[in-house]
Amino acid sequence: MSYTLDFSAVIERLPELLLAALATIGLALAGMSLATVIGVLGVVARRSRFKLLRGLVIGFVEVIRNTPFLVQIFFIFFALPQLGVRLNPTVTAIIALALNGGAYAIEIIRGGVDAIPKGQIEAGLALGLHRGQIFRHVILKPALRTVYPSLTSQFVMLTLTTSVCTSIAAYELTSVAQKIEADTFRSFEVYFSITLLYLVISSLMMGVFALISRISFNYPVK
Amino acid sequence: QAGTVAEAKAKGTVVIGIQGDNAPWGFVNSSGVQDGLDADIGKAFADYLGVKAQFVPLAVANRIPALMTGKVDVLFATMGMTAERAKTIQYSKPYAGNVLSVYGPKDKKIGGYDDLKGVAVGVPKSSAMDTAISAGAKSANILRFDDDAANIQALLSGQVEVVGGNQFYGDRLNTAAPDKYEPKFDLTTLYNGAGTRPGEKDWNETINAFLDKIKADGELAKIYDKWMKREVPKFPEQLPDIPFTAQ
Amino acid sequence: MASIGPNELFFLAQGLKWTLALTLIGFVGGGIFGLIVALARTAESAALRRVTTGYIAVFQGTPLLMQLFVVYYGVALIGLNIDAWLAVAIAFTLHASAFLGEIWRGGIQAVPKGQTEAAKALGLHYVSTMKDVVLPQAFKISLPATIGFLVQLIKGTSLAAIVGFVELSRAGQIVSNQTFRPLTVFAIVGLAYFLICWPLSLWGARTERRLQTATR
Amino acid sequence: MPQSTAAEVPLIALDGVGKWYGAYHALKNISLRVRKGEKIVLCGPSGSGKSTLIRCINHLEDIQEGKITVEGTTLTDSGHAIDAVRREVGMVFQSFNLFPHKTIMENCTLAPMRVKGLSKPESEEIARKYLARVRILDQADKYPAQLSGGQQQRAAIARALCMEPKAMLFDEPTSALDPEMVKEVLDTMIGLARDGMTMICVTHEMGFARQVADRVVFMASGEVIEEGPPETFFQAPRHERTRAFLGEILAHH
Amino acid sequence: MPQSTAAEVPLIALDGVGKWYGAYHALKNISLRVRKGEKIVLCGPSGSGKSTLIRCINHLEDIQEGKITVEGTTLTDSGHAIDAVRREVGMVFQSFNLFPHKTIMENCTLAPMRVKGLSKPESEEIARKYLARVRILDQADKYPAQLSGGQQQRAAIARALCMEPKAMLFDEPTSALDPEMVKEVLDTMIGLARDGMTMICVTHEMGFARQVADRVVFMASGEVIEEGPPETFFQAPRHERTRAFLGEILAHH
Ligand SMILES: Nc1ncnc2c1ncn2[C@@H]1O[C@H](COP(=O)(O)OP(=O)(O)OP(=O)(O)O)[C@@H](O)[C@H]1O
Ligand SMILES: Nc1ncnc2c1ncn2[C@@H]1O[C@H](COP(=O)(O)OP(=O)(O)OP(=O)(O)O)[C@@H](O)[C@H]1O
Ligand SMILES: [Mg+2]
Ligand SMILES: [Mg+2]
Repeated sequence: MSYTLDFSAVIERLPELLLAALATIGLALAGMSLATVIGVLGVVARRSRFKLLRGLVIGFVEVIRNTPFLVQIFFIFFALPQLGVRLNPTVTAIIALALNGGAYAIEIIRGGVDAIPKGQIEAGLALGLHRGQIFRHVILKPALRTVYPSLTSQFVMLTLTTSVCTSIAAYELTSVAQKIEADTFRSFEVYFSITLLYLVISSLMMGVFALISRISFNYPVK
Repeated sequence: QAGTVAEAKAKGTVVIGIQGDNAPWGFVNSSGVQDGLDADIGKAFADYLGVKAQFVPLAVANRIPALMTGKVDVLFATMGMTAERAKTIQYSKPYAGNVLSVYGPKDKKIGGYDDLKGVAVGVPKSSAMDTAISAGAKSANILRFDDDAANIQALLSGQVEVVGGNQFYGDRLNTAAPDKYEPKFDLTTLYNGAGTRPGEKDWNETINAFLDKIKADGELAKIYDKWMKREVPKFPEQLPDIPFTAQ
Repeated sequence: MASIGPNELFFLAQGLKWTLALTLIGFVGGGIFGLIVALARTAESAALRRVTTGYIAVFQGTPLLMQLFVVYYGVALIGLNIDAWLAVAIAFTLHASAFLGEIWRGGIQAVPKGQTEAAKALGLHYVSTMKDVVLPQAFKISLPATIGFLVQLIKGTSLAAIVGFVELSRAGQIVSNQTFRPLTVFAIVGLAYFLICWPLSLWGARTERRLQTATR
Repeated sequence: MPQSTAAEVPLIALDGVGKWYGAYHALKNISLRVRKGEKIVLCGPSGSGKSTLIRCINHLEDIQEGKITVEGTTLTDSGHAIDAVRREVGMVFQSFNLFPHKTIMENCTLAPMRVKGLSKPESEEIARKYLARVRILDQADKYPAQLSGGQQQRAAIARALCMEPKAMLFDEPTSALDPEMVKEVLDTMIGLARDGMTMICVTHEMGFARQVADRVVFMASGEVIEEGPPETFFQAPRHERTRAFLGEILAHH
Repeated sequence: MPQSTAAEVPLIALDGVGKWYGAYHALKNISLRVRKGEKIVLCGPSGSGKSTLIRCINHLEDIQEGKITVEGTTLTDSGHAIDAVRREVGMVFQSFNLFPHKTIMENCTLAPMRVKGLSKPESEEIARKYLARVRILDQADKYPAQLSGGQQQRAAIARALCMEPKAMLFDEPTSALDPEMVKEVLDTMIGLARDGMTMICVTHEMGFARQVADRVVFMASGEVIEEGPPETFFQAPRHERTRAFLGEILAHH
C-alpha cells in the first residue's frame, strides 16, 4: 500500500482550522470558568445545613460523573426543547462543559476543603468569624491551592472533551476538521494535523495554568 | 488483508467496507449483520468475482483511512461523488442516485436557496446535502450533525428550522410528526460510486465491468427496488472532474 | 421504521460486552505500563524522568479519539498491518498508562520520604524498597483516583468505534439510526453506563473515606 | 491593662461541666472560677481533658451538662452568646494555626475587619501595636511559612490579642516548638501575664507555671484532681496521682 | 555484647567531611572518630547539621569532600560499599518511620529476609529476641498505628537491631514523643548502651547525655565546635557558643 501524505489540502484550509482551534479554546475557557464557579458553589451547597440541597448536589455529581459526556450534551440539546428550553449549539456546548467540569470540580475542590487542617477552621471560629467568612477567607484559597494540580488536569481533559461537541453541530476544531475531511477525503492529513493542534492547545493551557498558579498562589508553604 | 483482484480471488474473499449506520444504504441490523443497498451490491460483487464477501462496517470518519491502508479492498459506503473527493480516491461509475431535498414545516415558505438566508439548516455531517447547501446558500446557518437520526431529531425538537435530507426523510418525518413537514425544494441528485485506491486499475476496471453487468441484467433494479422503493435513476455518462476509470 | 424491542436491547447488550472487554484490555495493559511509567517518573535518572514527562504530556494532551486513529491507521500507513484488536490494545494501553502512571506517581510521592529512608537505612534494595515498602502504600493512597480513572476509561471506550468496534455507544448510534429515536436510545445507553460506573464510583468514594479516617 | 477592681466576680466560671464524646466521658463535673487578671496553669497526663476543657470555654466543643459563663454571658448554643464569648476570649493553639495564605499583618487584621467591622487602617494600627508587643513587627509582611516556629507562635498570640480579648486561652503553646524557641514564646507570655491579662494555659513548662501562675490546676481522667498555688502544688502535692505525674514530668530534666 | 578489645581502631571515622546542599554549606570539614563501644551524643542548635551528619554516615546523603569509613569500608558511591556500611549501621529516626502496612513482626523481619536472605522462621526468631529486649514482644502482631508513640519508637529500635548492626545512629529519637513516653525510650537506649552498643545519638535530653555519653559533640553552623566527656562539657564548656546553647536548653527546665 503506498499512500503519499499530501498536506496541501490541509494547508490550504489551515486558516479555517486555526479559527476553529480558537473556538475550541473559547469553549474550553468558558466551560472551565463556569465549572470553577459551579465547583465552588457546589461545595458550599454540599456543606450547607439543608439536607435536600446536599442531596441534590450529590445526585448531580453522581449522574454527571457516571454517564458519558455525549449522552449529557445530547439531552441538553435534544430533550430540553421538549420542556421549552431551546439553546443554540454553542450555548449548549458551554453549558454541558460547565456542568460536566463542574461536577468533577465539586468533587475535587471538596477534597481540598476536607484536607484543610481542622485547626485552621477552629482558629477562625476562635477569632469569632462565621462559617461563611471562614469558608471565604480561611478555607477557599488554601483548598484551591492543594487541589490545583488535579483541577487543572481535569480541565485539560475538559478541553479535549470539547471535541465531542461536534455531535450537536457546535462549531469547534473537530467539527471543522470533519468537514474538511469530508470535502477532501484527506483523512490522515486532517487527523494528524488536529492531533497536533490539540497537543498545542493543551500545552498552552498547562502553561497558562502554571502562570495562574504562580500569580494566585504566591504564598510560600513549608 | 486486502490486495489485488487476483489475490482476492486466490484467497476466496473480497473485503468490502460499508457504512455501519446509514439505513437503508448500508447498516448493521439488529442481529449484528450488515444489510442495506450497499450490502446487497457488495454481495452481488462477491458473487461476480466468485468469492465470499467479508464486510467491514465503517463510520463516516474512518471509511477513507480503511480503504487507503488496505483494511478493505473496496468501499460501497454511500459515497457521494464530488470533484474534490475524486482527487483522493478513485470512483467507479455511479451505481445509485440520491435525490436530495430541503425539508421543512408546511407553514414555512421556502422556495429555494435564497429563502435559506439566516435560516438554521440541519444537515448530516460530511453529506452531499451539506456540500450542496454550503455551496448554494452561503448565508444559511448550517448545523452539521453526526448522522441522519440526530439531524431529524434536531428538526423535530426545533433546534433547526429546516433540514437537508435524502429521499427517505419524508417518510420518517411523517411518522414522527404526521402532516407537519414537507419537502420544500430539491437540491441536487447525487450519485454514489464505489471507491478504490487511486492507481489500482484492476479493482476499478473489475467494478466498472460488474456495474455494467448488473445495470444491464436487471439485478441492480431488483436491489434498488428492495431498498429504495424506486426505479433506478438514469446515470450520467460522465461527471465533470470525476473520472470513472483509473488512469 | 423499527421500534426499540428485545432485538435492539440485545444488540445494545452485545455492545456493552465489547465496552467491558475494551475496558479490561485498557486497564490491564495500562496498569502494567502505567507502573513502569510511574517508576520511571520517580526514578533518580533525570533523563528517564524527562522522557516519561514528555510521554505523559503527549498522551494526556491529545484526545483519545486521535490516539486511536493514529495508532490504528497511522501504523498501517507506514506499512505495518496490525489487527484491530492489537491496535486498540496498544492505543488504550498508551492512553491508560499515561494517566495511571501519573496517578501512581502521585501516590509514590505521597508516601512519606521517611519510609524510603528507613528502608534504605535497613539496607533494602530498590526492588524490595518499592515492592515491600513504597508501592503497597502508594497503591492504597492512589486507589480512589485509580477507580476514578477506571470510570473514565469505561466511558472512553466509546471512542473505539473509530476503528470499527461496535461497543455500547456505537451500538446506540446504530440502533438510533434504525429506530430514529435517539433520545430513548441514548437514555438507555446512558443508564447502562451509569449502572456500570456508579457502583465503581461509590466504591471509590468509600475507600477514599476509609483511607482518610485511617490516616487521621 | 489595669488590674481588676471587682476581683470577686469571676470573669470565667464553669459550674459542674460535663462533656461526652459519644459514650466517652471526657469532662466530669468540672467547676472552675477564674477572676479577672488571674493566671491559671492547667496540667495533667495526656488525654486527661485539658484541651477539651479550654475548647469548651469558647465553644469549640459543646457541653452536655453544667454551665459556662464568661463575663456574665452564659454560653448556650445560641449564635449570639457564642459570638459574644468568642469576642471576649482569645485562643492560641499548639500548632499556631496561622492562615498560610495571608501575611502576618493580614492574619492579624482579618478578624478585626470582619468581626468588629473596623476599617483596614484601624485594624492595621491595632495589629502594629500588638505585633510590636510580641516583637515581630518587622515580620508583618511575611507569610507564616517564612517565619521560625517561635515567631509563628508569637504572631498567633498577636493575632488573638488584636481582638482585644478579656482573657486568653493557651493550649500547649510551646510544645510544637524547637527547644531554642520555647523561651521567646514563654517570655512573651510572661510579659502578657505581667500586664494583667487573664490567662488559662495548658502547658508542661513547669518553670513558667512557677513563675507566673496564680493557681495550678491538675486534671486526670476528665476530673480536676487538685489545685492550688504553685508553691504548694509543686512542693506538697496532696494526691498520689499528682505526685506520680510530677515525678514523670520532672524526671528527665 | 562484649566490650571491644581493639579500642584504638575506630569503628566509624570521618575525615574532613564537607557537604553542600546546592550552594549551602551544611557540613564543614568534620572529623570524628568513634571507637567500638563508644557512645557519642551530638547536640547543637537547629539547623547546625546534626541530622545531616548522621545521615551521611549511612549514605542517606552523599558527601562532596573528605572520607567516611565504617569498619574499614570507605563509603563511596559504589552500591557495594553502601550496602556493606548499611549492614553494619542501624538507624532510628525522630518519626519512627515504621512501615504502616506491616505488623511490628513484619517490620522486623523484612530486612533480615530480603537483605540477609534469612528464612522466615530464622528472622522471626531474631525479631522475637529483640522485641523482647525492648519489651514489646506482646505487641508483635499489631500494626504500628495501634501502638503508642513510645512503643512505636521501641519497635523501630528493635527493627534496626534485628540486622544486628555494629553501631546505631539515633536522630532525636524522643523528640516526637509525649513527655510521659520519653522515659521508656530513653531507658531502652540506656540498656543498649550498657550492653556495649556503639551509638551516635542526636538528642537534647541532657540527662541521658550525662548518664551514658562517653563524649558529647557540640555542633553549630555545620562545624564541630567543641567535644569532650559530659562532665567537662556541661560544667566547663570552653566556647561562648556552647555556653549560650546550654543556657537556652537548660533554662526553662
Ligand atoms: N473529637 C473527639 N472525639 C472523641 N474523643 C475525643 C475527641 N477529642 C478528644 N477526645 C478524647 O477525650 C480525651 C481528652 O482529650 P484531650 O485532647 O482534652 O486531652 P488532653 O488532656 O488535652 O491531652 P494532651 O496532653 O494529649 O493534649 C482523650 O481521651 C481523647 O481521646
Ligand atoms: N535536603 C536539603 N536541602 C537543602 N538544605 C537542607 C536539606 N536538608 C537540610 N538542609 C539544611 O542543612 C542545614 C542542616 O540541617 P540539619 O537537618 O542537619 O540540621 P539539624 O542540626 O539536624 O537541625 P534540627 O535540630 O532542626 O533537626 C539546615 O540549615 C537545613 O536547612
Ligand atoms: Mg491537648
Ligand atoms: Mg535534625
